Amino acid sequence: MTSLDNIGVQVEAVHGNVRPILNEVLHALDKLIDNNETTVIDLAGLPFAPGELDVLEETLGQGELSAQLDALGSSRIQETTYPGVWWIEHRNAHDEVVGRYLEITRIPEILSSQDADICAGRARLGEQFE
Amino acid sequence: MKNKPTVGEILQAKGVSRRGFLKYCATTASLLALPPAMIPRIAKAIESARRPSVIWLSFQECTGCTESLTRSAAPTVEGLIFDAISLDYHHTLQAASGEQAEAARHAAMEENEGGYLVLVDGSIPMGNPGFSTIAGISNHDMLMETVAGAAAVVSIGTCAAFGGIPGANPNPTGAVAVQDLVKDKPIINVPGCPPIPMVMTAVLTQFLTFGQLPEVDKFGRPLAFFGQTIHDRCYRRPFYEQGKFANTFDDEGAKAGWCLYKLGCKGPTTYNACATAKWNQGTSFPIESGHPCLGCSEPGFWDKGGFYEPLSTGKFGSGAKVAGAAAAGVALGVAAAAAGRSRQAKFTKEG
Amino acid sequence: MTTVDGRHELDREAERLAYKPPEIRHDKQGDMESEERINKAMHHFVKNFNTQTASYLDGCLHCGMCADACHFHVRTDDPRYTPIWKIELFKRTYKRQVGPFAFFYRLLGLKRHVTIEDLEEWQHLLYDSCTVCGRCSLVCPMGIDVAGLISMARHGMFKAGLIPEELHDVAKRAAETGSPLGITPDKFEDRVEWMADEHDVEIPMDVEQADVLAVMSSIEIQKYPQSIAATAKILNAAGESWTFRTDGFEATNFGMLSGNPDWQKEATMKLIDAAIKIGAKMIVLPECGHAYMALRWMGANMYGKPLPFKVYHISEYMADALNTGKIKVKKVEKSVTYHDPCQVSRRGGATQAARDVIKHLGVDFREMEYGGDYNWCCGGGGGVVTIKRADPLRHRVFKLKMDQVEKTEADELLSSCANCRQSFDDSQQHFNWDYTMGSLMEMVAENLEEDNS
Amino acid sequence: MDLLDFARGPALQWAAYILVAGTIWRIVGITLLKEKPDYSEPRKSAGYPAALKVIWTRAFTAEPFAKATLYPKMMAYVMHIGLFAVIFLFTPHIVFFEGWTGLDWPGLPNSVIFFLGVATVVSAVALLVRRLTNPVLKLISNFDDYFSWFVSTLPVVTGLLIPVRVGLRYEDLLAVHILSVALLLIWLPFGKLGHTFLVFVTRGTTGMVFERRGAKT
Repeated sequence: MTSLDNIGVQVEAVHGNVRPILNEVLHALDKLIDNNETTVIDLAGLPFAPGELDVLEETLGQGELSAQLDALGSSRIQETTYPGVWWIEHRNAHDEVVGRYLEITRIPEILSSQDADICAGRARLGEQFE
Repeated sequence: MKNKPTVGEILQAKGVSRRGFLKYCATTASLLALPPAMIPRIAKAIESARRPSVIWLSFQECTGCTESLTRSAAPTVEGLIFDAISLDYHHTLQAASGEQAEAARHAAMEENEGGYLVLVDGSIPMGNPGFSTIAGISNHDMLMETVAGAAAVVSIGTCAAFGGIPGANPNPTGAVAVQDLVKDKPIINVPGCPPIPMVMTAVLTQFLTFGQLPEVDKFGRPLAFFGQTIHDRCYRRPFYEQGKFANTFDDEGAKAGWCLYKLGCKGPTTYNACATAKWNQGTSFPIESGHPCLGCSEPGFWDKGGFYEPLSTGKFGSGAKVAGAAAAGVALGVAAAAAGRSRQAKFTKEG
Repeated sequence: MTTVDGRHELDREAERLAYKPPEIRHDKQGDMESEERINKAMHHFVKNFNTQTASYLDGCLHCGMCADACHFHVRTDDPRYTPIWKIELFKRTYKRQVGPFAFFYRLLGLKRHVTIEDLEEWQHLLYDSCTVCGRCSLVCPMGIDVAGLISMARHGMFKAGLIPEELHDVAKRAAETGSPLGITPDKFEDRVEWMADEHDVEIPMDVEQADVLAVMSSIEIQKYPQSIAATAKILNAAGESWTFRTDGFEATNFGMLSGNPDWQKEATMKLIDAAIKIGAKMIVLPECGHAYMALRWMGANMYGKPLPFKVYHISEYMADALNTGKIKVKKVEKSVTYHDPCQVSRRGGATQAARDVIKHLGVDFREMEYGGDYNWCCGGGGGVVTIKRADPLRHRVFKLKMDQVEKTEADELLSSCANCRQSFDDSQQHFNWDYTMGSLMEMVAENLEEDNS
Repeated sequence: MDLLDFARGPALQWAAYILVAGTIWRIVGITLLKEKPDYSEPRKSAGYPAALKVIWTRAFTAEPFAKATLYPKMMAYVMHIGLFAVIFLFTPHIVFFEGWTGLDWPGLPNSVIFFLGVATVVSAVALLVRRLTNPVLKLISNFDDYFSWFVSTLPVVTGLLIPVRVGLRYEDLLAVHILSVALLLIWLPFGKLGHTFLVFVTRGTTGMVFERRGAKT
């Protein structure tokens, strides 16, 4: 790394995507408040410049709630400092990021226990009483 | 096909929870460039989809496409898709070889008649069948035999899609693309040298989940990935608009990460998803690393002038030809003036 | 109660909303067939094409700005009076016959042949409605000398026998008698003698050897003979060795105005021969605009080599004599404005000379708005004043000049061109106008300091 | 060979050959006509300095004509300055010229170029409207005037459409743009667009002729 650092690259920052995304979040919050409507913004399809995602993440910040999910690799579900705006990051078994989303909702769907899993769990628990 | 398990069953058998499945569906939607609102439909479709049989044919190629794909086929979420397909023939990857391998191909073809997918990487030499053979069978014969019962063909990489490097001028083997030979089957081109692994898996996933091939552009490329140019989606685009350009690879502009247009970037004429999908597990893409786009996913990219020649460079003829044109101009001018003068002289005489 | 001041004619019947061109006669000279006229016109258009004219004819952008400089267009809004349109036939012939792409124009029929109807129509455009004043040449963004092209286009018209009859008469008379007004050498001698008596001035005539050959314009000899005396007074005062010659006195050149290069050359050669004969070092041209163009700038080219003497317009001569102190003038307590003859000032380059003279006269000089090189023409130059049928048009155009002059509120209006003076006098009469055109030379002659002579 | 390759290759090449040949043809065809020597005694020395002077001064309207010609002059200025900037100060064009001549110079930001391009088209349209409505221009205009307008405005329009896209793909629009430029180059030497080089000849000639007379140029 040191030899690479010696090249003296001083990239001129471009953060053209941050403001439009924040604007979209703002409108999504309105929809959540007015109509109880959930919005998911897929961050994968956007042409981010180097470091731009970090700026976005820092701008949104970390809020009160943070959850970790372990299913097909880990996932981080983090409420930002703006309640109702969730930062969701899916990783695979190699800990590589495979999906990044902003979900504007009261509680992300993936945090809820799923009916199929509940049934399977009920069945497993029931087995203990047989 | 009936005897194959559905994807839902496969995942269940692997002990994947519903949450895991939802996560899988979300990343699949991302992959297919579908809006998140589509996730429930995808979930439903994937649950009931069955493993399709896939036959992979490799002709005049460098195995780069396979490399690219297998990199992505490490146990990732996309990797699951490969668990979900039945790769019945791939002469580079499979353990079997020779007659055994060919027997597997024929078996898959018979068993899945009319329903299997053929993936092709590499171009087909038409100059002499002996230029490239597998198990003594010429590429052309093998292609035509295999696609006869296929549901669709996916040309993986620029060689299969457009002829690629083997087909470049002067094309010594007479290499042609799959679409030049196969006329009666749906063909999807996934060009790139190599193609983005995600795009390859996305096409397969699309076929797997919805049982249909994606919408394509005039070159047969999936619009979801080849609908916009690199330039349109490039994070350095603002520099282009502001007129900030790197003039050499080591000047201040290059270090500041300015636009690489003047260094020959083919981004404006290249349709691909590199700028958003990125490479190496989403690390970066060539422009982000400071190198102009070569335009590898475009037909004939190898023959479109120098990689470092700016796009707007005209192809003027040689100085000699321009001088020739100038000489012709002089000759015509002299002739015109002589004609004019002779008319003047004639008219003067006639008074 | 209304009062009409009578300065301008009251005309309640005149059409106000649109200008209607006068009824046009299509004059023809000789009895050629139409075909022959067309050929003659074409052949004599073609003779004029050289590198310079070719670049002009090839360079026109059709921007139409010359229309805004032309008094005929400005006063009538008739688009046909656009200067470059007046040479359309000339231009068309060039493109079809001699231009670099003439072959294609002929092959593909891109520029049609000139017809007899075209030529008849253009007679009005090339003669009646152009004074060759050259104002258009100054506005052209391509720098095309449109006026110069008009003069050349007239060559074809003349040879085709398609010029206004009155102008033809005058030019023919000039060729036959040596003077457009029929002034023979004898008559000239009479007039000179008369003026010498009347003004008590010594006027040398037919001197064998002299440094200066003075020449006159027939208009002066006929209508303003006092010019003869004025010329003599000034040259005498300057102590010149000078003379008039009966074998070379006529400065006007109607061959040039009408478009006959042969007559033009004859008239010019008379003056050159006379000057050479007496060993003159200089010809002093009278107050005449086109004479200056004909001898000063075109004379040597008629002669075929540089002239062995100098050519001065009288205003240039006077400016030089005053500047060097050869003559002196008394101060004149008047306000004066000056009308620049186009061929002397704008096209001749002697604009400053008249102003030097006026400065020496010590008058209150009132330059017209856009005077000097951008001056409006009197409307009668280029032979137009001879064409009777063009009178309504010429009077209409003169309005511009009247406005220009009136704005100065000067006591006196001067010029240095007998042709201008003639058309001013005519228009003055027509409009019952206050201003009478005076002569700069006469004012100098009247105010010479006696002791100097 | 796709359309873009055709446009950048043979189309542009042949356009360049025709441009060079046609320009020289016209200039030589004019200059080799007979010369008329001028024997009159010059009032001032003139020659090429006078030619250069008038080449420069005729770019501006003399004051007496300023008011009457204000509108077309302003439009023509906008069009010419706009064309100059759009052609020579747009970076992809500079790269084009650099590839051809090896010379490089700084360009303007695309937003400025876009604005100038629009201004150029607006002024061109204004001039066309004037040509179609002004009685003088209606009378004196011919095919050359309208066609020359068309071929010189077209590349600006097609160039402006590239970023706007209008449903077509970049490379197709670029090809159309280059083809329109080729058309312009092919027509340039033959019609009135030849004023790009003839202006130096005509103004220069007048400068030399009238300056030696000491007359107003």
